[in-house]
Amino acid sequence: MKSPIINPQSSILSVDFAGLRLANPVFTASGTCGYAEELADFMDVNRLGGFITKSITRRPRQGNPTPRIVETDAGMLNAIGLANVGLDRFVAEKLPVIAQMSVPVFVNVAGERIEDYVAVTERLAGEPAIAGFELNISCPNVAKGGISFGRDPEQVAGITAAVRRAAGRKVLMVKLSPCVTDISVIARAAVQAGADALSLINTFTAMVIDIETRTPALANRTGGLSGPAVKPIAVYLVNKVYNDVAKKAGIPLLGLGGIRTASDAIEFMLAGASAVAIGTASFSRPDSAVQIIDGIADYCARHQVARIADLVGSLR
Amino acid sequence: MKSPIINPQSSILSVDFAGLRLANPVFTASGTCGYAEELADFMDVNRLGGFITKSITRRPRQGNPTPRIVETDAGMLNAIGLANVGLDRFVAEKLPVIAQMSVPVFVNVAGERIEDYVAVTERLAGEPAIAGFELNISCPNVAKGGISFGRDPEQVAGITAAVRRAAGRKVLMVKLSPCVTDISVIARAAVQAGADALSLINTFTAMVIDIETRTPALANRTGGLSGPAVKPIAVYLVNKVYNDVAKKAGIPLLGLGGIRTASDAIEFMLAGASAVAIGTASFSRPDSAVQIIDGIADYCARHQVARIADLVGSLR
Amino acid sequence: MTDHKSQGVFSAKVTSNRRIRACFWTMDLEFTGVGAQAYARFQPGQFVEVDVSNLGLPPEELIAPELRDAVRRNILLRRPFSFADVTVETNRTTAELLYCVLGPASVRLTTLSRGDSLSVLGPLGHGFRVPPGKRLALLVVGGMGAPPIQCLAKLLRTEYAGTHVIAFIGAKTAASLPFAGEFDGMPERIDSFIPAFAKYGIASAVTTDDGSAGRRGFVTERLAQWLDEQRDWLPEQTIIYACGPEPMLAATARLAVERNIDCQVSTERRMACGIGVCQSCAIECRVEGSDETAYRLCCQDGPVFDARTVVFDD
Amino acid sequence: MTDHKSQGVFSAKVTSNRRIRACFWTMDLEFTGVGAQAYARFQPGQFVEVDVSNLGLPPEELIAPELRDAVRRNILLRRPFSFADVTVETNRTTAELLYCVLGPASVRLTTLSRGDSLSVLGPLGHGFRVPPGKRLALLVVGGMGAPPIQCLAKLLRTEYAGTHVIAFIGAKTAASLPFAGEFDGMPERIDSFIPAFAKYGIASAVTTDDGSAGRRGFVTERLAQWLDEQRDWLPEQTIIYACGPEPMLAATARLAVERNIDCQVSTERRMACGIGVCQSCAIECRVEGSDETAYRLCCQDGPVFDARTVVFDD
Ligand SMILES: Cc1cc2nc3c(=O)[nH]c(=O)nc-3n(C[C@H](O)[C@H](O)[C@H](O)COP(=O)(O)OP(=O)(O)OC[C@H]3O[C@@H](n4cnc5c(N)ncnc54)[C@H](O)[C@@H]3O)c2cc1C
Ligand SMILES: Cc1cc2nc3c(=O)[nH]c(=O)nc-3n(C[C@H](O)[C@H](O)[C@H](O)COP(=O)(O)OP(=O)(O)OC[C@H]3O[C@@H](n4cnc5c(N)ncnc54)[C@H](O)[C@@H]3O)c2cc1C
Ligand SMILES: Cc1cc2nc3c(=O)[nH]c(=O)nc-3n(C[C@H](O)[C@H](O)[C@H](O)COP(=O)(O)O)c2cc1C
Ligand SMILES: Cc1cc2nc3c(=O)[nH]c(=O)nc-3n(C[C@H](O)[C@H](O)[C@H](O)COP(=O)(O)O)c2cc1C
Ligand code: FES
Ligand code: FES
Repeated sequence: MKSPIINPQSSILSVDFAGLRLANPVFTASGTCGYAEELADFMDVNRLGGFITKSITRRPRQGNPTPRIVETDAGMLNAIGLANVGLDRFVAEKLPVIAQMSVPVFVNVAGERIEDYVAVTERLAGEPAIAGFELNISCPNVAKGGISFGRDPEQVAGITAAVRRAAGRKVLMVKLSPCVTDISVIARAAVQAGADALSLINTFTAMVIDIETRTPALANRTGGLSGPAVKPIAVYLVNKVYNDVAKKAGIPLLGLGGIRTASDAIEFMLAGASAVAIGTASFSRPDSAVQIIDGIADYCARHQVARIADLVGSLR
Repeated sequence: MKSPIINPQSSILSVDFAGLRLANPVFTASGTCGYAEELADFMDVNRLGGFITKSITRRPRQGNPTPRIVETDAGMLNAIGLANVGLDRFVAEKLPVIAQMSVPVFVNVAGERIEDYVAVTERLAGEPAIAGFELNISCPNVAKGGISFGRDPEQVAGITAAVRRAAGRKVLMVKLSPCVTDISVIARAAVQAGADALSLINTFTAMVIDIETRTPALANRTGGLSGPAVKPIAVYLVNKVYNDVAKKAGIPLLGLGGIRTASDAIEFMLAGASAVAIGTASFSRPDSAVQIIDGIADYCARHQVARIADLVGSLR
Repeated sequence: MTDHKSQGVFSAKVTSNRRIRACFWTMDLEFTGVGAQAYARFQPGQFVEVDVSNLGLPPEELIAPELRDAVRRNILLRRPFSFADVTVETNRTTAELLYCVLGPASVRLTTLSRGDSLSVLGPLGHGFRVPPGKRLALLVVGGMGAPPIQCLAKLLRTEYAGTHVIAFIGAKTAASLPFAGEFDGMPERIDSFIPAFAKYGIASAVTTDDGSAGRRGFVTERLAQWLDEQRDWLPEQTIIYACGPEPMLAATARLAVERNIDCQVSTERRMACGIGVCQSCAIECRVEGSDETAYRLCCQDGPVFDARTVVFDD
Repeated sequence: MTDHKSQGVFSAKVTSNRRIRACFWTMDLEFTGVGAQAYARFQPGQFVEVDVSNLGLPPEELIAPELRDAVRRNILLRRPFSFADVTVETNRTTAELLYCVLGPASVRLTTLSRGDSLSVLGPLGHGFRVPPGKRLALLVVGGMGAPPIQCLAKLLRTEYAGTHVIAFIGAKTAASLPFAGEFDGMPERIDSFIPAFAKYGIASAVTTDDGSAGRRGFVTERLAQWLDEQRDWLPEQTIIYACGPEPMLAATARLAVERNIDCQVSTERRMACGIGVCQSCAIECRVEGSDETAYRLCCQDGPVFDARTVVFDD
C-alpha cells in the first residue's frame, strides 16, 4: 500500500506496519481508550497512527466485581475482566462510529475457547472499517481463556492458525504476555502460525493486599500490572523478540508497557518496535498519545532523523 | 531449636524459619547490604532477623563494567555481575566479622557450574558462624550460570540436590526467579530436591535505553529490575507459591521484592511469607530494615496480633 | 459523556488551601478562560479528576503517623473529587474542593498554596437532577459525603427557593464531621448547627454513631423517624438526595423505595480514568423493565443515580 | 569506610536556594547537633547523598523543555553531590551545594526553599589529601567539577597559606561555566576572573571549547602549556587536583604522570548507595605492585584517587 507524501512531517513520522501505511507510529492500547468516541473531547483520534479497541468477545461480558483497579508504585493493577458490549452490539453500535475514523483500527479479540476467537474474527473480517485484529491471548484477569492460551507455544500456534484463516486478508497481530520463561518461543510460534505482527506486552499478574482488612485490594484477588513500573521489562522483551524473531522474519512489533512520554516511545522503537501503543498513561492525560506524537516529531527534528522508521531496532 | 522468651516484643515478632528461631522476620537481601560491616554506622545489624551476604562465588569476580545501575520509575536496574571477593577472601576476611554477629547469617552462593556451587557450599558447611545457604539460581546479570539454572525444573532439581548434599545440616534456601511461566513448577522442583526454604523474588531482566546516545544505559546492556515497581508481582508470586507448594510442604518462604515499609512487609507475610528481606530500600534509607522491624511491632500492637507468625498466609 | 461538550483538562489556580479541622481541608480553585465556561455549567454532584503526580509530600512531622507508610507511594492516577461550592463570575468560575487527607494523593494536595496550579479534568459525570414539583428536599450526608450535597444545597437555595430543605448529617463521631467548628455535645434538635448548610438557611439534624454530637445512632434511622413523625406530608412532593458511605446509601435507598419517595444517591468507585474508557468504576444497576442487572459506569452514567437503579450489597 | 565514625543520615535545614545562572543553582544547608559535628570534619572532595524522593516538581513552565519528559520519572535513589564550601561555627556547620539541573532529582532540588529540610547521608568517601612539602597547587576544573575544587581552594587558603594556587578552569562555552557572573568575551590572561576562586586570592586561567570565554581549547592543553612555560619549577613541590568529565581527568592524569607531578582526581560513577554496599560505582584501578587491575569503589575508596591509580579508558 502506498500513500502520497503530503507534508514533510508526515513523511518523517509515517511507518509501514504489516503492509498498512500509518501516519505515525502511535496507537492507543486496547482497553484504555474505550471505543474511541469517549476520547473525542480530549483529542482528535484521527491524529493517531492507529486505534485498538477494547477486547471484544462473542457474547457481552459484564466483567468482574469492583474494586477492579488499584494504584501501585508507578503502576496500577486492573482486573476489569474483559467487560465489553459483545460482538453483536459492537457491530451495531460501535462499528459505525469506528467507520467514521480515518485511521486504521484494530479490533482486539478475546475469548474462552478457540471457537470464540474465530467467531468474532470471522464476523468482522469482511468489515472495511477494520484494518486488522489483535489477538488477546494474554489477559490475566479472566477465569477461562485469556493468558492460558498465551503461555504454551503449541496453543499459541493453534489459536493463531485458526484465527489466521478466519481473518482473511486483514492484518493479524498477536498480543504476547510477559509472564513466560522465554517470550521468543511464544513469538516464534505465533509468527510461524501466520501472525503478521506481534504486540507486547500485556500486563503482569500481580496482587495488592489491604493490610487493614487482610484481603486482596481487588475483588478478583489478582490483577494485571501496567504503567511506568513495567516499562524497563517491556523494553527488554521487545528488544529480545526483535533480535530473536521479528528482525529475521520481517515481522513488525507493536511495543507497549508503561509508555508515558515521547522519550519512552523512542526507547521502544530503538529496541525494535515499529510502532508503539499508549495505555495507562491515557488515564492521567487523555491526550497522551497526541502529545507523544508531537514529542516524537520534535525528537526527529532535533536529531535529524529523516524517517522514524530508521530508528527501529537501531539500538547500538 | 528453641530460645527462651525474653520480653513480650521478642515473643510477638519471633518466627521459626526452617528450624531457625529468628528474633523477627526481617532479613537484609543479598547484594544490597554488603558483608554487614558497611552498615555498622547506620544500624545495629544484630537487630535483624537474619542477614544474607552478597553472592559468593568460588573465585573472586570483578563484576561487569560500569554503568552498573540505572534508576527507573519506582525501581532500578542493576547489572553488578556478582562482583565479590571470592570464597577464599570471604573466609579469610569476611567470615570473622560475620562470626561476631548474633543473628543467623545465610551465605548466598552463586556460580557458573554446579561444581562451583557445591565447592563454595562444601567449604562453608562446617562453619559455625553460618546458619544456612541461599542458592542464587536466578541472577540475570551474568553470562554463564545464574538465571539459566533457575528456569528449568530439572536443572533446579539437579543443582538443589547437589548443593543439599554439600550443605550438610545447614539450612538450604533456594532463591527463585520471577521470569518463568509457572513459578510453582520451579518451587516444587526445588522443594522435592531438598530445599528447606525458598526465597522469592530475584530481579526481572530489563533494559533502559539512552535515547540520546541510542545505547543501553547499562554497560551490560540489560540488568535486573528491583524496587517498589515489582512489589505487586512479587506479592502475587509469593501467594501463588504459598498456595501451590509451600503450605502443603511446610516449607517457609522468604518474601522480597520492593519492600520499603512495614506495610509492604506485612503484605508479603499475609500472602504467605514467613519472613521478608529488604533490598533496594536500604540504598535510600540504610536503616530501612530496623525501621521496618519497629513498624511491624507497631502493627502487631495496633491489631492485637499475638504472634507475627499468625499472620503468615492469613490472607482472606 | 456528560451532557455538554466543554469538558477537558484545565489548569486551575489555587487561591487558598487550608486545614479546617482534623484531617479535613478546603481548597479554593479558580478557573479562567475556557475552564471558567466549562465550570459555569457545573451541576452539583458532578466531579473532577485532579492530577497530583507532580506534587511532593509535606514535611514528615505534618503527616499522621498511620499514613506515613502509605503516602510514600508514587502517584500515577488522577483522583476524583466533588466540588462543595461553585461560583460563577464574569470571567472566572471559582470552586471549593473539600477534602479529607487519607492517603498519598490527598496528603499531597495539602502542599498546594495560593498561586499554585492544579491540573483538573472535568467536569465529569452526571450530577443531581431537581425534578419539578418537589416541595421538600431532604439532604442526607454521611461523613465525607458532604461536598456534593453542600453544592446542591446552594443550588436549591438559589434556584428552587420555594423548596423546604433539611439536612440530615451523620458521622462516626463529633470529630469526624467534615466541617469547621466544634461539635462535641451538640444538642439533638434540628437547628442551624452546621454553618455549611445554615448559610443557605438550611437546618441540620445531626447524628453520630457514638452520640458525641447530635443524636446517637445512624443518620438513616433519624431520617426514618423524622418521616414517621410528619403529618400532612406528601411523599410525591418530596425528594431525598444522599451522599456518603455505601451502607448509608443502601439504607437511604431502601427507606425511600419503601415510602415511595424519589431519591438520588451519589455513589463512589475507584476510578482510573473518570471518562468512561477504563471500565474500572462499574456499578451494578437494575435494567429497566427487566429482572436483570447490568454494570453501568459510576464516572459516566453516575456518580448520581436514581436510588431505585443501583443494586446495593446487603 | 571513611576515616571517622560519625557519618549518618542527618536532616539539614535549607537556609537559601537560588539560581545562579542558566541551569546552575546554589543551596545553603545548615547542620546542627550531631550533624554539625560530623560535617565539621568534612574533607574537600567528600560527598553526600541527598534524598529528594519526597519532593515535587517545579511548575512546568520553569522546567527546560528538553527535560520535561525525563523529570516525570519518580525518584527512588539518593543522589551524590559534593559540597562547594563548608563553614564550621560553634553549634552549626553550614555547607554550600552547587548543582546543575539536568534531570529528575536535580530539578526537584530547585523546589526547596528557606526553612525546608533535606535528608543528607554523609559525609561519604575520601576527599583530597594535601601532602607535605607542596608549594604549588594547580586546580583543574572541568564544568560541573567545580564544587569540590572550590571547597579545596578554601582549605588551601586557610590551612596551607604558603602554597601558591592557580585554578585552571575549562568549560564548553562561556555559558556553561558554573559560576555567577557574565563571562562572554573574558580575556585569556590568568587573573581574578572567577569570584569563587578570587575570593580565596586564587587567579584563574579559563578555557572554553569554543573560545567564548578565556582561551579557546581544552583546559588540559592550557595546563600543559603553562607547565612548559615555567622555569625554576620543581615538579616534586607541585600537586595537581582535578575534577571534571572523565576525558579531562584522563588527560590531566596522563600529563601529571608524564611530568612526574603528584595528582589527585575526583571521579564520578552512578551510585545507588554511596556507602559501599551495592557495588554499583566500580572504578578500574591499578593494583599496586602488579600489572593487574581491580575494581575499587568510587563511593568508598574514592571519589578522590591518586591519578596513577585509576585506569582511564582511551
Ligand atoms: C465521584 C467521587 C467524588 C469524590 N469526592 C470527594 C470529595 O469531595 N472529597 C473527598 O475528600 N473525597 C472525595 N472522593 C474520594 C477521593 O477520591 C479519595 O479520598 C481519594 O481518591 C483518596 O486518594 P488518596 O491517594 O489520598 O488515598 P488512597 O490511598 O487512594 O485511599 C485511601 C483510602 O481511601 C479509600 N478510597 C480511595 N478512593 C476511594 C473512593 N473513591 N471511594 C471510597 N474509598 C476510597 C481507599 O480504599 C483507602 O482505604 C470522591 C470520590 C469519588 C469517586
Ligand atoms: C561523588 C559525586 C559528586 C557529585 N557532585 C556534584 C555536585 O557537586 N554538583 C552537581 O551538580 N552534580 C554533582 N554530581 C553529579 C550528580 O550526582 C548528578 O548530576 C545527579 O545525580 C543528577 O541526578 P538527576 O536525577 O537530576 O539526573 P539523572 O537523570 O540521574 O542524570 C541526568 C544526566 O546526567 C548523567 N549523570 C547522572 N549521574 C551522573 C554521575 N554521577 N556522573 C556523570 N553523569 C551522571 C546521566 O547519565 C544523565 O545523562 C556528583 C556526582 C558524584 C558521583
Ligand atoms: C484498565 C485496563 C484495561 C485493559 N484492557 C485490555 C483489554 O481489554 N485487552 C487487552 O488486550 N489488553 C488490555 N489491557 C492491557 C493494555 O492494552 C496494555 O497491554 C497494558 O496495560 C500495558 O501497557 P500500559 O502500561 O501502557 O498500560 C488493559 C489495561 C488496562 C490498564
Ligand atoms: C544492587 C543489587 C545487587 C544485588 N546482588 C544480588 C546478589 O549478589 N545475589 C542475589 O541473589 N541477589 C542479588 N540482588 C537481588 C536482591 O537480593 C533482591 O532479590 C531483589 O533486589 C529484589 O528485592 P528489592 O526489590 O527489595 O531490592 C541484588 C539486587 C540489587 C539491587
Ligand atoms: S473511571 Fe474509567 S470508566 Fe469510569
Ligand atoms: S554506590 Fe554503592 S557501593 Fe558505591
